[in-house]
Amino acid sequence: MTTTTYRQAMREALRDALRRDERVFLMGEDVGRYGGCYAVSLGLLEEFGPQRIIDTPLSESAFVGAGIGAALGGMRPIVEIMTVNFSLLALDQIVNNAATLRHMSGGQFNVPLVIRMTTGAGRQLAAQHSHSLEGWYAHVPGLRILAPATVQDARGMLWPALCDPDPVLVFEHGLLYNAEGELAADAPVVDLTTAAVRRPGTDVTLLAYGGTLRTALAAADDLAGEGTSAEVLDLRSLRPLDTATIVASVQHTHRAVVVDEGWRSGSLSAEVSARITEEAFYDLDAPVARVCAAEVPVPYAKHLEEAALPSPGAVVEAVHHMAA
Amino acid sequence: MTTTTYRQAMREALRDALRRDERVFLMGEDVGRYGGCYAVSLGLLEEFGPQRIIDTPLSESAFVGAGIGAALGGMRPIVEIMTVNFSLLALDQIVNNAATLRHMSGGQFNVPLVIRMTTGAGRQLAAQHSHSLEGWYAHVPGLRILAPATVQDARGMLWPALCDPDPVLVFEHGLLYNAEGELAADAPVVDLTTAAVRRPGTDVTLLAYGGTLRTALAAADDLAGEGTSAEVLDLRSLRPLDTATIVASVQHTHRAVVVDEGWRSGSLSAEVSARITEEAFYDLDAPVARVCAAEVPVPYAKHLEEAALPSPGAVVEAVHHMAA
Amino acid sequence: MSKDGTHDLELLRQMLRIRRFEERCVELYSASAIRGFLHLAIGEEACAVGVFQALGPEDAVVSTYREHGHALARGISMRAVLAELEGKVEGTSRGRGGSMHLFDAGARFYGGNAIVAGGLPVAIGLALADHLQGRRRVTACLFGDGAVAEGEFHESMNLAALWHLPVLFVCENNLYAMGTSLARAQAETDLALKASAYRMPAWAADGMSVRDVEDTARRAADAVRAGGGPYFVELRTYRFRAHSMYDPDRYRDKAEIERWKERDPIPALVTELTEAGLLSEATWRAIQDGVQAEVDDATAYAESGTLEPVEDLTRFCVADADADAGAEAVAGQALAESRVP
Amino acid sequence: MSKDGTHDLELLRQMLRIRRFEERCVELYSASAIRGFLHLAIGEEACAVGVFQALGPEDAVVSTYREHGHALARGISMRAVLAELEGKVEGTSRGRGGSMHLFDAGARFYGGNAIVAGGLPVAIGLALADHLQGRRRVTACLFGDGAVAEGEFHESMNLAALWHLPVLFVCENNLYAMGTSLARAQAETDLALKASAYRMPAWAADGMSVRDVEDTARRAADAVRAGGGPYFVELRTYRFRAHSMYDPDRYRDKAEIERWKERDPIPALVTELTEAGLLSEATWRAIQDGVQAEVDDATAYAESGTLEPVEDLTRFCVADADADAGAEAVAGQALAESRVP
Ligand SMILES: Cc1ncc(C[n+]2csc(CCOP(=O)(O)OP(=O)(O)O)c2C)c(N)n1
Ligand SMILES: Cc1ncc(C[n+]2csc(CCOP(=O)(O)OP(=O)(O)O)c2C)c(N)n1
Ligand SMILES: [Mg+2]
Ligand SMILES: [Mg+2]
Repeated sequence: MTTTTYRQAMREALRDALRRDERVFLMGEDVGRYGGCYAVSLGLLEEFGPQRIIDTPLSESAFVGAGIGAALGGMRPIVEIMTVNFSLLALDQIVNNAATLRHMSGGQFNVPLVIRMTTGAGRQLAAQHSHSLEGWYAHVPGLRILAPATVQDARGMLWPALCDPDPVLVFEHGLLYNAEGELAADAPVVDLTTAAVRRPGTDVTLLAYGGTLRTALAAADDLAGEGTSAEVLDLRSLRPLDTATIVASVQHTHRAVVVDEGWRSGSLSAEVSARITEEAFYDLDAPVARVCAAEVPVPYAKHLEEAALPSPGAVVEAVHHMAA
Repeated sequence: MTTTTYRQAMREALRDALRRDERVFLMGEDVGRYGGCYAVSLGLLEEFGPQRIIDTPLSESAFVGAGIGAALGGMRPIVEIMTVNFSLLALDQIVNNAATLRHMSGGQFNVPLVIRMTTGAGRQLAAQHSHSLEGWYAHVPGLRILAPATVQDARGMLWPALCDPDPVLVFEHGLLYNAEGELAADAPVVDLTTAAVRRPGTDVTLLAYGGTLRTALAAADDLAGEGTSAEVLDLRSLRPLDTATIVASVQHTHRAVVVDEGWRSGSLSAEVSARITEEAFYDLDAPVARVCAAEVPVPYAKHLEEAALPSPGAVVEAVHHMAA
Repeated sequence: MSKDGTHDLELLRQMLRIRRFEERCVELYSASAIRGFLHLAIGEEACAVGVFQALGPEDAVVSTYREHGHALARGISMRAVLAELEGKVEGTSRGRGGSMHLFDAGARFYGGNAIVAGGLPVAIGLALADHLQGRRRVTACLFGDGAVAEGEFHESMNLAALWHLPVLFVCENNLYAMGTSLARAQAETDLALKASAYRMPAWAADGMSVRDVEDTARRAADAVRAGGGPYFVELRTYRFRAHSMYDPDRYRDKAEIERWKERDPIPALVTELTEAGLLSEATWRAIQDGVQAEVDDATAYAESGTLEPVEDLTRFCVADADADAGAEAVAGQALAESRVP
Repeated sequence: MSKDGTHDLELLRQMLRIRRFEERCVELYSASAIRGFLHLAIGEEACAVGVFQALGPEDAVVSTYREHGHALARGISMRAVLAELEGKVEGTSRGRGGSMHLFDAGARFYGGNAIVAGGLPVAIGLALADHLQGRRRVTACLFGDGAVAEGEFHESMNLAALWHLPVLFVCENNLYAMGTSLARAQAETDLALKASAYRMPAWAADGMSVRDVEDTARRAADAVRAGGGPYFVELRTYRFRAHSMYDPDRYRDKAEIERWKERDPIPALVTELTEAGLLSEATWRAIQDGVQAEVDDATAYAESGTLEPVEDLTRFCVADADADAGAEAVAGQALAESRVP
């Protein structure tokens, strides 16, 4: 076991993949000379050279599309988009090409592409750099959507993602890069299909992913202090959702709160809530609650940004509200 | 009362707006010389000239952004995007600019822009022309999202949309253009904020919008034949949702089925389901059910396309399933 | 012109195949056997046939929604193309794609893309894969004049030139994007000149002359294959019919259409070959009969094709038949044993 | 050079205001009074100051995230800019925008856009509005060299030229987009040449000479205002500091930075004016003191500013304070009486 950061774990995963398979390459804005916008790929250009670590011009649509084409051409590209807000410029390629090519070709072609991007708020980057749109991507058939929330998942999800014959999007919450955790040298590859119980409990299930896992864990701590035992579930895979694990937990606790940094209306939390209702309605002691971002573009000022985002306090309050 | 088509009603609404306010202009691909991809704007170029009916090159991002700029510059632009799939190319402008400018400027600027686009399947146009992504837009604070499903709404929603000081997106289901309905000469302007009860009923609420309203109405007919009285609610405004009307109906019928042409996971139906659960949990006799599109890109072959879309039969089945 | 005319006769035959095939499509559309959007390239056959002479089987192709001619000229079976248009399992995409989405792995034909300019970034990627692997192959990317206005055109042209990628850009300039003429879409209507601003060689050819197209495409493809980086070819052509079966064609002058029809590439080549003594009446009849037989055969084949069972609806979305569950199997279990090294 | 040097002294003073302001920002960032991304234009002051000489109050401005200098040169109060950077209600955007989103309706300053090239389409629209209304105003659109690779650049340039719109495109080419040098981003590194392929006049100026920038910008803005259609100006400049406060600046040579610093526009103008006898030591001192006082005043002002109450969080999302309910009032009730005519 060594202590490492989420950033280092992700970098190690990249390094490992680049070493294992010569078809793997990393492409994106400033992944090379600059060292990566969030320093994830720092040092990789020096180690693997410009054929494997490819700096692109500011052309999100073209380089994401080029990732699709390179995957069709036998490579295993990892494309980095700096921030999910910018991924809107490449959405046509992701939705209309990457997600549909297998189907439109009647199964002749597939797109083994991994796209990584930063998501989320908390760093006062304001309305064009702070949104959490991974829920949108989780709507699209043909894509697999992952949200590593721990150092272990940051390290262990990339390789199986690369082994997936279909496109996989990996969302990395910007606040996590400096988070620390323990990593075993022989840590197992992470199963991409299951949600993880991060803290067992009996009275209520808190469902979170990515950046909100920490919020949920903090809330569980606070609740424990009050004598309420909260189970914390990390969704991890946003598409497909691991409905079985979700339902099993709720059947056991009878109450659920979904914690999501997306704007409440139409966020992934709505899907999680709807599924729980559909599959475990008669097990519920109270309606599924949601704690989400306020429905406003994320403001710059720190106090407003904080107020806009889900907090442990709001989660605790939602639990109180249910109990009442 | 005269019988008119949805297409004509929309054209009349455009003509009326162009006549009423000289700041209004229509801009988009082939809206002029060609007469509109779906012939909605046929004849308008001849009537209003090329300063009011502006054909654009294939540049979705630039001409949608130009609509934003023109709105900032004091105009009242109506921008047409041929199909929601193509709107992905303009999503950066819509989400990062149109929806955020008022907020980012601390209320100094606002964007009185209307964007119209076709949505939905049913015409064998396959995976890149058939999707229903309006649910995505309904996620974004700062936007108002409308889905006129009737001739009356096609005629009556555009003017209040143009009067809204903020951006409004209007989704027109492609299968509706030829639909006929009665229109009074003095038809009232449509209130943009309320859902409409299209058919009163007592046993179950069917919630639909746009293209699925007809599906829900057909299902209600079938259910009536079986002695089940279904209330059909047309959401009309997808953002903000009229939660009060939705909840009132469910409190009265105790059961609800949401009918949505979006892919099930993460569609607008999830939000509607979650809200009903949150606000009317103890009134529900059964979990809210959803009838949505199959989770696959829309296939070309007619029988597969039909199978992929919500049908009256599937709605009836969902109701049966609840009753059991 | 080849000495005995064999090659020229084959060019003629290929153009005729496309023409007759698309004429049959019109009939089948009227009979409702084909539905959705149907875009015909009647009048533009010299482009498809000329360009594909320059490509080998190892090369890749990325096309648009107006791609029947490209598919046929590339050697994809007419049977499979027509079966696709009729939504049958025997079609190139099992009936899931339709007219706008023809695919063929064997022919390295990567669609069939119905988002204008959406294929260009994909072509860049295919070429990048070859470039990174040191393979000497060409990726031909075909698109219309309308695509030139899209941002994806710009980004892709720059990437290709900057990275010196083996892409052959082929712009079929038929002067219209739906109802919008080039002059109402582009500040710079000389598209080859425009393309040369990306620092790549760019030439225009007469898209109504199959021989001019072939010569230009060969020169371009050879340069790309030799490692010269990307190349842009503009083919000046015209579609004789409306944009799609839905288009009432109100936006252009009938006289303009008639003037272009005088340059129809098929009769032009017939006359030329006849005058050169390379095409007898009998040969011409035999070619026509052969093509007619192929079209009839394809029609029968498509008609007798099968429909995919509705239970298979969600197949081909991700790996494995059973949609989500399938992908789980692939991504989860197959690697469950492996360790992070 | 004006005869008495008044204008030149004002240019100097404006550049110094920007320089000292941004130096203060660095201090405040270290003190955590400013957070988020902070992009400084130290070294590029001649661009902002030169360009804004050419614009009148009726003209519009669309800028980027590196826009402190633009805002100050446009005449927006330093107090409001700094208050914005500190997230205060007194800021240009009530603290909701921060450094990357400065706005000022009075100055027709439309942001402050943090999506590279995202402002260009908006500028097209502002110019279109003027064009349609027959108003003789210029919309100046500023962006970096990195933006030139984006599709939105291409689409916007074409629209402006095609429609003959009154847009003044100003590309501040500082040779880098974050860590990516122009040569590694563009096949054609002569950006003025590239722009001219859109059929609009395009000229490069020395972005380190405020006078050259002013002359070029005036010529361009005058041509645009006179109805000549769009105009592209490339300003060759350099940022002396890192891309943002987060950037360790690993990708360029220290020697390169030093070489460019020798062309620092502020000392260059000081020397020139001094040598011409237009700037005395005393005047220079007075200018510096004045600027220092303004910066100190702005600092105090920003520091004593107020924070927006948290209860108002969802304001300014749509019309009216009360978010959704407010918009309902506007769109629904206000028009409820009216009839479709
Ligand atoms: C991004 C996008 N916008 C709009 C359309 C609708 N559309 C389909 S074809 C077409 C015209 C394209 O013209 P061009 O590129 O010249 O090709 P041509 O049809 O002439 O072969 C348009 C506007 C589309 N398919 N994709
Ligand atoms: C669409 C988009 N992609 C990426 C980024 C991240 N980013 C911010 S600034 C920048 C570099 C832009 O360079 P340039 O246009 O030359 O302007 P400069 O910073 O040099 O002033 C990048 C890549 C962004 N903000 N928007
Ligand atoms: Mg064309
Ligand atoms: Mg730059």
